[in-house]
Amino acid sequence: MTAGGDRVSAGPGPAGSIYDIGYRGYDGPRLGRRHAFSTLFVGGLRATFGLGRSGRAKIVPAFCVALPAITAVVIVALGAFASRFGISDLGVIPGHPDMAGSVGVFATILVAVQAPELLGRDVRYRVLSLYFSRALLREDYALAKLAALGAAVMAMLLLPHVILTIGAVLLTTDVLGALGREAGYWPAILGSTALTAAATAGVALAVAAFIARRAYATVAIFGVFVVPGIIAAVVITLELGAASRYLVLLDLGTVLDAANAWLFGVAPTAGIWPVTGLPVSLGLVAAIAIALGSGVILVQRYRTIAA
Amino acid sequence: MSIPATHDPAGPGPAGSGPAASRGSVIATIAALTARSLLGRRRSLLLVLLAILPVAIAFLVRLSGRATAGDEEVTTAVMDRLVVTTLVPIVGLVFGTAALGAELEDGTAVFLLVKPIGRAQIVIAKLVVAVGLSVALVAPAAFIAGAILAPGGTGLAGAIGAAAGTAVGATVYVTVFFALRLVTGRALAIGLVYILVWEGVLAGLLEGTRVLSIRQYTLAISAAIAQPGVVDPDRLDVRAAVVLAAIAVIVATVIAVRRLSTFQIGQADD
Amino acid sequence: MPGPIDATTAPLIRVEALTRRFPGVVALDALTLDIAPGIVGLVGANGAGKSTLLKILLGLLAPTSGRVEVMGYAPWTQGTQLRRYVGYMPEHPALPPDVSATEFVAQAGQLSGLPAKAARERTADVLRHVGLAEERYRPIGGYSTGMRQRVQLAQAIVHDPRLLLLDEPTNGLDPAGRDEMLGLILRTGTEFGIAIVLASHLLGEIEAVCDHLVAIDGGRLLRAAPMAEFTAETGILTVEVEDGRDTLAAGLAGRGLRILDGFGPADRTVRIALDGGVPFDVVRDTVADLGLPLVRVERGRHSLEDLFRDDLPAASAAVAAEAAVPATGPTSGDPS
Amino acid sequence: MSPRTEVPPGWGAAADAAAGRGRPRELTPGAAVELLGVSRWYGNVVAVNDISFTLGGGVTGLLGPNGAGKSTILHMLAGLLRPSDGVVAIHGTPSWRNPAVYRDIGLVPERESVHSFLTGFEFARLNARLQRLPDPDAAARRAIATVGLTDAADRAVGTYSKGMRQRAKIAGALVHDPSILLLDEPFNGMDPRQRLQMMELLGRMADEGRVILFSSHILEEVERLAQNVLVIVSGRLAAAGDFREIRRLMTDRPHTFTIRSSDDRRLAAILVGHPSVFGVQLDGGRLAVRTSDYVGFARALPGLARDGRVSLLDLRPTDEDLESVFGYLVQR
Repeated sequence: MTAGGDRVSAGPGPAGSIYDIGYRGYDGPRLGRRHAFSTLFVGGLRATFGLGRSGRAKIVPAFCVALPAITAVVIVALGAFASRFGISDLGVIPGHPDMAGSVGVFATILVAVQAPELLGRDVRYRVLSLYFSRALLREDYALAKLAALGAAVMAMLLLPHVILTIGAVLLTTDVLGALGREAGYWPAILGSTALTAAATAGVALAVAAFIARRAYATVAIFGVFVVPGIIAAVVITLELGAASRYLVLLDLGTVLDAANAWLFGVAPTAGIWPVTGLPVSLGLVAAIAIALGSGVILVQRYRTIAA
Repeated sequence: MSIPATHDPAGPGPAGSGPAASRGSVIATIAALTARSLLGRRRSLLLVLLAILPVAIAFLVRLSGRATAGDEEVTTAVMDRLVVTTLVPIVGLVFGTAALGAELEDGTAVFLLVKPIGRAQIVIAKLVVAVGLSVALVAPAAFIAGAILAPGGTGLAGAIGAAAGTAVGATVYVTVFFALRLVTGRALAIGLVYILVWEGVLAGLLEGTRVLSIRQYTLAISAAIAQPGVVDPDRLDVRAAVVLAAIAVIVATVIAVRRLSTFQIGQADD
Repeated sequence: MPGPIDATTAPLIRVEALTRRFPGVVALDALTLDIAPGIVGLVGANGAGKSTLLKILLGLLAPTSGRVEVMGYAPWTQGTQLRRYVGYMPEHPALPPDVSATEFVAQAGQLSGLPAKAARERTADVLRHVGLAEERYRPIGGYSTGMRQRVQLAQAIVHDPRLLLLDEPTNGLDPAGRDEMLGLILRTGTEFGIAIVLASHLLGEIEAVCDHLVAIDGGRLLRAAPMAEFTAETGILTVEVEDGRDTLAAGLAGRGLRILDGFGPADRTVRIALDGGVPFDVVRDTVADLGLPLVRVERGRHSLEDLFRDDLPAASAAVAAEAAVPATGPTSGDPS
Repeated sequence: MSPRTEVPPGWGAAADAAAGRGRPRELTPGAAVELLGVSRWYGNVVAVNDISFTLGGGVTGLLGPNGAGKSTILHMLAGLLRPSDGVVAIHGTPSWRNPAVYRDIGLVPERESVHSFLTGFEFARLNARLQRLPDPDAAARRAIATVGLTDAADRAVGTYSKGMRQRAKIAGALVHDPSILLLDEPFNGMDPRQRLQMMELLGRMADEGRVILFSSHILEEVERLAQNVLVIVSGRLAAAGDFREIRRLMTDRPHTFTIRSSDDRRLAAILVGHPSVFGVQLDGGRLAVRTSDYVGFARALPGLARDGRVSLLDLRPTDEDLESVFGYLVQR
């Protein structure tokens, strides 16, 4: 095959040449599992935010990302307004701990709608047989999807905190002082967002992995997030004996709230955790256990799922 | 495994003589098939769990001893929120849409349609089973939960009322959603929207919606039996409820039969 | 670490006493087999173990016992490394409807070890080779069955595999679509230089495309040999005339030829059992003398179907006749 | 393109074809299956476009590229789809919204349409009961035996292989001994042995006088089983009848013979002289001869070869098989 790469000389050389556009082999580098894992991870991340998909797929993710961010902006504006006019008694302007507590519901919505989208399609259209016949293991597929959804949720949860921090720093002239104060929160922020992301994404994917139809999967995921809470609430208000207190550990919302309380070192606010009188550290342990447990269930399911 | 050549050449024409089986046995056959297919599905078993939930909670409430007889707040919480608002419509939705919907989706409906039987018989057989299963699930659950929560004379009437109301409610839900599944492939989604939005949110705000809300029929009938004679302003009149429920069932059945007789392949099923 | 051995020397696939049991059924029973590079047909009855074998070769299923080696890799333990060099086309449609062919095949390439840039370049190339023009940018959901099969082939060769496993690639295609897909497979095997194992029920296709054949039944090897051995000439000469078959039969018998009773469309063909030499000229002259319209003179040929025909009574006469006569003839031209 | 080729004589529709379009035409009396001026459209997509044919006893192959309208025709015949125009008649009565017609029809749909929890026998008996047969059990056993599923009859259909599931569907469609059997892609997913058995089964049922219409993409099967074919191309009836007759009618298509002889070049020189030959090509050790007169050339060839002292080692008519006929019809 004559190399036509360089400048075609106008001299007596061959006036023209025909290049072989036939099938060419590939002798470049062939990467392994890690590359396959990162490809699936990036694909999953884009799918969670509906990038590269029809407009309709972007509605829910946009909604879940925008609202918490807007609340943060409002809070910063409120802070700015208060300091500008010297009004100090505006009541405690919500800070990071309150943000962590209230924004969790958006994580639930995002995972409930997107988890079935990430898994259901490949099962319903039997695309798994093409994925598993490639340079990856079945576990890699499940973990890549979990990592993608987890990362997406964590990013969504972090956004409002970043806005709050930027707001706090901009509001005062004493930039270094503000930075110092804000820095104090960030270990807890990172811990809380990571834990919430891992737990919600894990549970959602673990449920979606068993239900092919998207409509049923979303309803089931909402059920798993909501129903234990109702049951725990009813049982605990009826004080049916000491043992029943631990039922609250089934309700992810309350457990995460307790975990946040431990991380930020504040008293658990919403939910029925205070009623049970259990130590908040138990909430943290429970949250981690739920995240790990659901991850294991997801991986085990994809080890045996029919491709 | 070669084909035995001894197929007795009965030649074209009905196999053997004798009277054709009666219309009733055809309905029974379809009904048995539908029951077996509905109960075989994992989703239906989940409904059984959903039905047991109110009974379990009623039992827990009774165990805790906190709720005195007739304690309104807990009873309405369990009976209204769990049974009437959630259990009955969900059971009606799943059984109603799956009774024929399942076969439309996986193609098994075809061998039912290419038979010399009236489409009405298919509809009737399927409705009988779907309604039967739904009522068998919700009525006992309502009755037991009601009886546990409010023992004694008035309680019993309340329990019977709950059972009767939920039975009627389940029947109407199943029939309406059955017809809806034949009208559109997205019956499940539309059904969910009807339950959550129309009956859930709007009924509370707009008076008018109550007339077309199956939940109100249930509540009206239950209340009428539990406290005969007591007129409750924000409840439908029991006579109206019964008539409206009957109309709904009849209209839905007629629609279902007409839709099935003009059913064309590749149309309603998604 | 055993890299991909040079495809031309050692056998591509080596299987020794491979067994795979499922609860209640033995899918593969001590199968021993070597497959050399080329286009190899894999035939067998439903449930003979074909798809089980393919899954084991891909490393997606662990063998119960026995040894398997594909291009120097042990599929079950070195699956992810092996699969960078293997392309797989399942027999059922397996494409997501909401992505375009370009996007899906590029991702598939990366999942088989190609860096992102190489995957994008090779995707454009491969989609052109399988004949997808500008539709490649539309979502796959809108493709015809034929186009979908081409995308499934494209995703199997985008990463330039050394070995391609095809499971009934023309499933659901209409005649035109089947011819095109077979042409593509032939080009892939010959021009692109990729070894192919093709599992199919359509024996006509296998005869047209494959140069070797492996027949398995009940999980055991029935026969593995070059295609020529399966379609060798039989000891039967078929002569067909547009009309006047009976006079021809009588004429030929009169000239001392052994006539077999009709097997094909009885009204037009005469089948002559060849005892030693092939009486071409005798046939020609008889037909000329009788002035009959001669439309076919053809040496009978074994067909793959005979592998599956053993229990059908109608065929026994032909099979018996063939066995008796060695397949020789005065001018053994190329078995066209 | 040659002047409008008439539908081959002696085929049912021929009598009406000449009757011109507009005038309402009567159904052919006594025809088991008939389509008369049938069209079917979805919005502006015309799936079937003014097709008329009748079916007598025996096996007929329904052929056509994907999306040509084959399934639409089968579904209209089975009363599962309303014709947008024209009449689809079974024994003279329209099949749409007429459940009585199902006593004579057995349908084997392409989709998997058997409840997987039923056993083979239960499925057959279920069909027998819905057909209101007096003795469903006996009918079911007979149907199961006919398709050779006797020893698997008690296993759930969900555990069957694709070929066995196909035969279970056929048992269900046979249980009431219908005079008409409609099969949509019956050979799909069957291995060669099952296919051979299926062909023998359909052949035997046709010999019993039943009308069998089956659609298929595997032309090798159709060629060996179906005496007659109906070729549908984008909703239009492209050809009907014995495919050899159809090939003869393709006067615009030359007949080609492939010959291998002891001296190809000399034979070529001789043959070019014959009036019916208008093209000879020597390639790859084989002689391709194109002739306009199929029978005339065939009659002359042996004599010419003998006079030229050339031995005919291999002679084959190419483009005579169903695949070629189908290829030509699809391109027209």
